[in-house]
Amino acid sequence: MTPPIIYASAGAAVLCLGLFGFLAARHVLRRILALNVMGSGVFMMLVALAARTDPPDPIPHALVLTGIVVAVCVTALALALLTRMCRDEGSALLPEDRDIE
Amino acid sequence: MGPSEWLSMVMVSVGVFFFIAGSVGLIRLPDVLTRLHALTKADNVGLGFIVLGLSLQAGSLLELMKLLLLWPLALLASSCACYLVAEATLLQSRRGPGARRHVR
Amino acid sequence: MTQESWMEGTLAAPLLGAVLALIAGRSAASAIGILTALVGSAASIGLAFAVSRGGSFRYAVGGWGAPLGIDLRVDALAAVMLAMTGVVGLCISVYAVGYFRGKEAEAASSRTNTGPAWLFWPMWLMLWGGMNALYLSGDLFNIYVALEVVGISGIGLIALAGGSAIAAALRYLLLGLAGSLLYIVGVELLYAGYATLDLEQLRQRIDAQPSTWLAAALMTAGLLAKSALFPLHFWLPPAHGHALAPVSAALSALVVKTGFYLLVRLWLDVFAALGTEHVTTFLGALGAAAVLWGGVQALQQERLKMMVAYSTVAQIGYLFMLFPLASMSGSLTGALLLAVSHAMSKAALFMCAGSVLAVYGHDRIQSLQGFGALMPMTAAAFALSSISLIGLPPSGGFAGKWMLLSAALAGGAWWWAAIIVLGGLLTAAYLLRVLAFAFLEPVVASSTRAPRAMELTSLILAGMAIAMNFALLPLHDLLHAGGAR
Amino acid sequence: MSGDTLVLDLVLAGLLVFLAWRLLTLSDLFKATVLFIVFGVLLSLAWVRLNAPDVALAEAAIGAGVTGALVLDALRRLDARGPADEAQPLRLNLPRLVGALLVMGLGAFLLWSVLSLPPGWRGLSSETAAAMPRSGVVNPVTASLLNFRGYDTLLEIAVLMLAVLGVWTLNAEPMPPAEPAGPILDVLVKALLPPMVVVAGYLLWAGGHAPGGAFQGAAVLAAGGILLHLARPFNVANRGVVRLVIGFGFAVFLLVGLTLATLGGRFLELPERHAGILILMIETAAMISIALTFVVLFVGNARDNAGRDTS
Repeated sequence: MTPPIIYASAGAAVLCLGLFGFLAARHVLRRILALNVMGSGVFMMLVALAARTDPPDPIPHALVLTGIVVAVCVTALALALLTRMCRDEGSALLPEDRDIE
Repeated sequence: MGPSEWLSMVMVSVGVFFFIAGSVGLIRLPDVLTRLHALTKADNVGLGFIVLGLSLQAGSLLELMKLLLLWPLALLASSCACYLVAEATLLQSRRGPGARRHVR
Repeated sequence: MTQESWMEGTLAAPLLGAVLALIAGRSAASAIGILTALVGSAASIGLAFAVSRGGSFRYAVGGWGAPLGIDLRVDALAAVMLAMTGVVGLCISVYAVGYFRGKEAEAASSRTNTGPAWLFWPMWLMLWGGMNALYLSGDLFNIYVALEVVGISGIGLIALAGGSAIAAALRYLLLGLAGSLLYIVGVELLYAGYATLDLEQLRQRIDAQPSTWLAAALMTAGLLAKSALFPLHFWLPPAHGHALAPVSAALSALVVKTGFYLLVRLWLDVFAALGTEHVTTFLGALGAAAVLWGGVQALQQERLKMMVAYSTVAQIGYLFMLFPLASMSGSLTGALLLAVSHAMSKAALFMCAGSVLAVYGHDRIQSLQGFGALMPMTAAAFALSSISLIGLPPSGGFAGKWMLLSAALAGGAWWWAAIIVLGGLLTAAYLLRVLAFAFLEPVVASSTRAPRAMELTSLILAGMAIAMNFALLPLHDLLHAGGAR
Repeated sequence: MSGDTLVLDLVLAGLLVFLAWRLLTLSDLFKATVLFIVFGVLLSLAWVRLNAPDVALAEAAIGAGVTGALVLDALRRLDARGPADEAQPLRLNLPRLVGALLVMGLGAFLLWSVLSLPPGWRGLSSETAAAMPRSGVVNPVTASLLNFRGYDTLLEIAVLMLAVLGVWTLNAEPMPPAEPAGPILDVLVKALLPPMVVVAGYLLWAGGHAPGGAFQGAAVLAAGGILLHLARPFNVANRGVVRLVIGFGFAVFLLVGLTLATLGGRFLELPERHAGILILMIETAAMISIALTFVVLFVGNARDNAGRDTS
């Protein structure tokens, strides 16, 4: 058990939790959180991979930095869409989820 | 270990004690205001001790100054945050219970 | 001009135009947009000629070269997609000028809840730039970033319409983001296995390990969601159907091709050594299901734009028929010809729908009786693009389907051929239904007129879709010269 | 690796998985959001443990900080309108069960492929080390971001610009500014803003040889801007100056790349002698644009205040 293995395994678990959360949740905000969690899992696996050499491989670090910035952009846009939808239609669920239950 | 390292260990341990006390308070105390009290009082004292303890081990003047800068900044931020959280709690309690709704 | 400078122009023109349009703001955005569209499409056509003369080439951005840096690769496949984007993009830009002029007059008279219309220009040019970057890229992670540029600008463009487009954009965003993350997991597994992100190096190093298969599966799932192949198509009709007309045209004609293009790159090139027969059959089967399902759904739509959007679901399915037939000669030419003529005719159809909407204020098919008499140019454009979509001769759609059909029959795969024919019949059914209404009496009157620029560009595009019939041989030559593989 | 740090790693990794699980299953979305921010902070500790200090800085500032602020702000506005919570999130039913089984299969497969990685994997570390002397900087991550893979970063800045355009599209109507907060925040702003600007400048400059860079600096600068907005609300409408600053970083980056291409090199090919100064120039322009971008992403949302839901 070395740190890269530990964090890569945790990353895989976090990724799967996020993916399941995205598939199962209905509130759009929770889906956005779930996708962010899933992204964190992906990045954990990638950085853990880079840590297998010493000094670490910098390319995955650069990729993850890019990924983090892209993720925050997408999240900001998603939240703006969500609040606008909620303002216009009074619900934070996508139309197909609203009448279930 | 020399005396300064012993002193440093003691100070850090005291700091950790205060942090633990603050965390216990956060979990055990009944409402927001008392929890805030536990967090800001105990944790700030704890952080002070830890910074003092670590500054005894600082390798250079620059490192020492960085460490000593930490405490006032954290104090400033946590006191302001404490004030804001307390104010928000007060406003919400005036608005009455059930301000947060469970609607879908 | 060298091949390299044509490529640099193709890559940089839309990006530069986008940021200039953003800085210039409302007053100059559309002028910058048109100028950029002219330069960008000229560069991409120039690039296609350069590739047909000089063959394919690689370009090391930043001068480092793979695997450390990012390599672009320009071959015939990329050149065709770039030229398609250039030509259709130019027409969409011209159409948009007329469209937003009408829109602004409308917004001035009534307070509507839509965004500032000029934001269309920076977002559209950035979308164009993102697509060009994607087609040029030879690097897995760079493709991801380009996909995000395309996705986010597409979402912003959909949101311009306001109203029910917001929920559609949100659904598209969530699904697109999940798709990108799955794609990244795949990229990561490949990097872990082969220590490179470059497509060409990956193709040489690839071997059939379980983690490679997992990577391939995850990337494919992500890209299928993005390219809206059945059964992951459900986000497409609301998103494309509710967007503003030029946006719908850009998304339906151009953006859906990006996922298809990447899957072709991956499965017919990078992963070819894995022994991919089952996968290509599976992709073809999904395509066949999309052709039938999209066609049946399109038949049942009451709104013109929704019908055209469902037609996109079906037409994407046709493109995926390429995968099981890829080993037959001529199938790639056929699928590309189909992709290009679909881009032209689908853009024209959405433009027609936009013109109809501008004149009638709605797009319910039942109440559009006799629009052919009122707007003959639009009706002609609709008819011409229908001919190409259905696949009647002479048209680009006909030539493309013919190539695919003969590839299927040559390989003895009569069931693929049957789907191609059946899908054509379905297409004919839903398009002719609208055309029948167009020429019925009595004519439903309307006092407004569509701007001439809008009607004319849709007619030009539809005409080009027909003319693509004669592009078969040049395209074939280009694919040979430029070594698509 | 000694035993005590192994325990630390195990605890940290376990906590991350636990937090991810809790934040997805808590019925109160506010608590879930707070856990999400805690998750981000712990994640940046994990990056430190994995020898990735650049990523740790970015995660703390952007992943936990900016994203957390955005989500909390969105939650506040959803709450004012009603539907913010889910009574029973992720309760298992048949489709969800099938999904869970599929995802677990994927997880097992991923775990297996992690564990079966061959030892002695080097990635691109030797290629990077060989190229470092020609990159113009000493920090290999900065070299990757702005030189080896600078083209990725150019497109990434385009994504940032597009997010601003999207937010402007969505908040098309003019909004009343938020009510100003109490005097305490004012004091905080006066005390913190100058050191924040200094820290941002330091991070930018340090990026060449130590962890840091344009994105981390921009996040600190943006945090200052958001703090200022909370104390003294202001609007960032899409006026000419704002648009110029937003587009500035991308324009400088692109024009540098194109100029180098016309001077005989390739697109974005930084000549070895001037690479350092060019990178600093690009990063400075990018930092200013990115900082304002983050502020607009937050403020563009925050203008839409509780006062509106009477309409």
